[in-house]
Amino acid sequence: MKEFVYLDNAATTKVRPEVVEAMLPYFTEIYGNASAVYDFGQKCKQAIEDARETIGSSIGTKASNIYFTAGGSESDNWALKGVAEAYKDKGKHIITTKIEHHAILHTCAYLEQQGYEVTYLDVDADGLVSPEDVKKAIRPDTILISVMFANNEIGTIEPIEEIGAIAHEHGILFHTDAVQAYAQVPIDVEKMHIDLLSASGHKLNGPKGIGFLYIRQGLKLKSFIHGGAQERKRRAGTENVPGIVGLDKAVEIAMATMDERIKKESELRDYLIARIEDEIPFAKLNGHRVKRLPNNINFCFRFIEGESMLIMLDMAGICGSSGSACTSGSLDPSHVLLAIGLPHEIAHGSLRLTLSDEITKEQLDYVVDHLKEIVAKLRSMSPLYEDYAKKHLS
Amino acid sequence: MKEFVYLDNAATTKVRPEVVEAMLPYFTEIYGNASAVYDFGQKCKQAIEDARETIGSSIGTKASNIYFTAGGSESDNWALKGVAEAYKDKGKHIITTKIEHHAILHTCAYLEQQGYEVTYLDVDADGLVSPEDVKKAIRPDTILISVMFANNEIGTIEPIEEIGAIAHEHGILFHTDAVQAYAQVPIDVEKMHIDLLSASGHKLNGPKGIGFLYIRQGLKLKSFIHGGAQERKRRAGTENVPGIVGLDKAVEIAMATMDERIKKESELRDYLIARIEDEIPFAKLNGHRVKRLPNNINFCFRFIEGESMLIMLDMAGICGSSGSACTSGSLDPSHVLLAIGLPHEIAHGSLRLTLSDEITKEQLDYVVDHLKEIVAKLRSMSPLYEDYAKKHLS
Amino acid sequence: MYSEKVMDHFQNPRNVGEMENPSGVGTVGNAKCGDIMRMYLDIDENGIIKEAKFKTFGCGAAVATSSMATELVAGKTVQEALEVTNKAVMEALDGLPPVKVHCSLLAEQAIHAALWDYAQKNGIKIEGLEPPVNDIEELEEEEEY
Ligand SMILES: Cc1ncc(COP(=O)(O)O)c(C=O)c1O
Ligand SMILES: Cc1ncc(COP(=O)(O)O)c(C=O)c1O
Ligand code: FES
Ligand code: FES
Repeated sequence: MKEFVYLDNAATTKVRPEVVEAMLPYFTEIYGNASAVYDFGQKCKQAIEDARETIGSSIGTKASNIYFTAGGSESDNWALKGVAEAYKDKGKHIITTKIEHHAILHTCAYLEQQGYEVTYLDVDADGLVSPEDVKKAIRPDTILISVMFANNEIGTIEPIEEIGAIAHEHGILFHTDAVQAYAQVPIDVEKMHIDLLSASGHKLNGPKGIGFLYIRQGLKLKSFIHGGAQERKRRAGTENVPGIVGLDKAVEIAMATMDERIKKESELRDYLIARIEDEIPFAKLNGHRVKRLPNNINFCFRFIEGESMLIMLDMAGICGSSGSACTSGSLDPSHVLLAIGLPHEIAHGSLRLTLSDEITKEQLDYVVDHLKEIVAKLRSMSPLYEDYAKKHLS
Repeated sequence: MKEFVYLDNAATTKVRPEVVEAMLPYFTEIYGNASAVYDFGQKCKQAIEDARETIGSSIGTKASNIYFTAGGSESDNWALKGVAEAYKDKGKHIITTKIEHHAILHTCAYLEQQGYEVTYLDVDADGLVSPEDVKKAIRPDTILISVMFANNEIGTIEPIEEIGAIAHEHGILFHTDAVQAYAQVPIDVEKMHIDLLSASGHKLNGPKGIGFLYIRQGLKLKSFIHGGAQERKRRAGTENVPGIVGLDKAVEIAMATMDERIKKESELRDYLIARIEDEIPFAKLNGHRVKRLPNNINFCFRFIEGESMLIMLDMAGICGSSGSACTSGSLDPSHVLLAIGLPHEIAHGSLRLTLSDEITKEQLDYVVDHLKEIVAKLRSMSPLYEDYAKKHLS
Repeated sequence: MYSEKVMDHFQNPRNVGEMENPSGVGTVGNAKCGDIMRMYLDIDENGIIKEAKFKTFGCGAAVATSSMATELVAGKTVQEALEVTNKAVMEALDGLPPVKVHCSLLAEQAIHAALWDYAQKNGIKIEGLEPPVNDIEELEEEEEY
């Protein structure tokens, strides 16, 4: 039978069976409204508060600073638009980076239309933001610095603690999009000077449609979704109790297994990187080799194009991605790969493989074996390879 | 054993087992990213498109006009803020009513801060909006009329078709918050001249955390949540596939059973209303007697206060609500009851009981029996009743 | 996402390769996505295309349309080959998803570029053939909202 190797865990993950188990009663048994007076609703309320507790302590803060949302995109939108709105009297300048997720970049573009100014910082060839650059970009009217904790495409982990320290020295709020990093690497909002943090359930083997925004106590942030008095009047909408309960369970498991997963996944990651570098010519690793998410592998294979590679991998039962998953639909090469300095035609041939803790070495061997063939086949069809070979290889 | 009678279905409903069944594979088996290239993601995409089809045809429109959101509140926020933003060059005046849900009212208050003007129409003693009033409120700079399809507290169904016709005669967009009415009573967006319609999954025995906004083709509405290219670039965020699949199933069942449910629930509703009116003195039915959601019963019991009544009902295993569920947390009497002209102290003593298709006549008998005792007990403790009794009953 | 025919031509592309002494060769790039296609034609003295070969750096649709285009032009006269439009290629493939329509233009343009090269080399004029453009771009079809 054909293998099935799912290596697109940065896009979305399989929900853990324990998580589904935890959610189930909240669909058909404990379904009451969490804001209601009756006891039956109070059980839901309790479940929500328990989840808030688990999540608060997972990033070193109080439960009451955690606000549930429908996912990472909503959290990012809320953080940026909320700060922009609440602090506009202080200034209208925001600092972010060129490699943020579109949930940040498109929100910034929207804010620019509303009269805000946004500085988009460059990154180096590994995708690292320089704290020095952050410092230089600060102006008297800067109200927010937003730098992602780890990049979703190339896996580079940013120097969040340094950037947070700079933000706070200057009395500027600091937001981090931790959608990829949360529950994958340790995060402490106090130590790292983080004022706002976005996360999403489905990236950590939790359910889709649920996420949270951490908001430091005392921030003036208003509602993004107006209406009922849920989430201490800051986020309206009947609470997604099963989603919250599922997120709770997913976080609990992810935190308990983090050390072990980091160890296992980084080993596998480095094994896969080594095999590809050794066995496939003209392959370039994207992202920082060490400051890197444990589960992220991203390569460019010169002379070939990403989609063709993905379809051929798919035919071998291997799920990977090219560029950012949320924007396939767009034909432009990834803005992240362009930002680390790759030329267009090379950025086109990128492949992202992201591990889960279920992946085995044998599966990775299977992947490399197929990848070698696929790359060779596509190169034999590529006019770019033909030109290159004529010039350099004959 | 204590009975358990859940009569708060306007707040939220039990998810149907068939719905959970339909969702389950999408948590742990078909979990791929719907935007991905590989076949595994395409299965999710197909499921989403099937759901869009089901929902589109349930309100008489094309699938492509349905956009999934995280629930009714987000849909309402998007509709209002989206229209306000997109059509501000045409004008900055919005017409709505005094009995809308807070997801509308608080969004309007926010828009007022942003420089928009909002007219809040009065309703009559039954909670009906007058189409004449709508017409009179129209100004050259009116860009949107938003009137809820049916009220969540008192169940009154508004003259949507007439209001829609007026809006369109004047070239004004028409939004309806159909969170309570959708899949409970027939809706046809073409016949009723509806340009935007909000709905929420958990009100129709579907999952929490999922809803949709219908947007008529050709409207300029932009994204409310910016980011990835999902939902034809209009609503960012990894698709909540299990939620969407669950909503699909819930809608399918709700539409197939609608006629039958309407018949059954309105009979039970009228039975309960009749028993209360016959057997409990000083009880006043709120909302229109006929133009009324099939599952809504709302009474004011003079001389007593809502919360005490709810707690006592809860002790008998009966879940009901007082005022709007989403705003318990607020101590003010319901804005809806004030709008239909009830004085403060009477508005305080309201009880909303909302049926599901699982409720039996025997359960309602149980409820009335307890309710009689509870009202009597609370009245015996009430100084207001004492005063009244001294004056009129002696 | 793709029709069975597209998948077939993607998995088993016909006529991939180079040609030693082609009668005409054309390379075109797609400005919209940065993909590249090269088409080789072997044309006999009667102006009949005996063989077509291609190489493509591009998505699944680009590979499949190249493959199909080589099949469609083989055996045709130079003049007939001009009628192998992107629409004809798409139809032969049972259609393409809307975002992939531009990919089929690569194939049409690559044929044209190869024919132009042939015409230049032989000093002939082909009725209705325009000089090739380096970067082809379809007219933006903005989705209507
Ligand atoms: C009329 C009405 N509009 C909007 C909402 C908000 O929906 P949700 O809680 O799903 O966000 C509700 C229910 O709470 C409602 O009854
Ligand atoms: C870094 C980053 N931010 C934000 C998001 C958006 O999260 P969601 O799709 O859950 O809304 C994603 C994932 O898609 C991401 O990787
Ligand atoms: S006395 Fe408790 S709410 Fe009024
Ligand atoms: S996306 Fe470039 S040719 Fe298809």
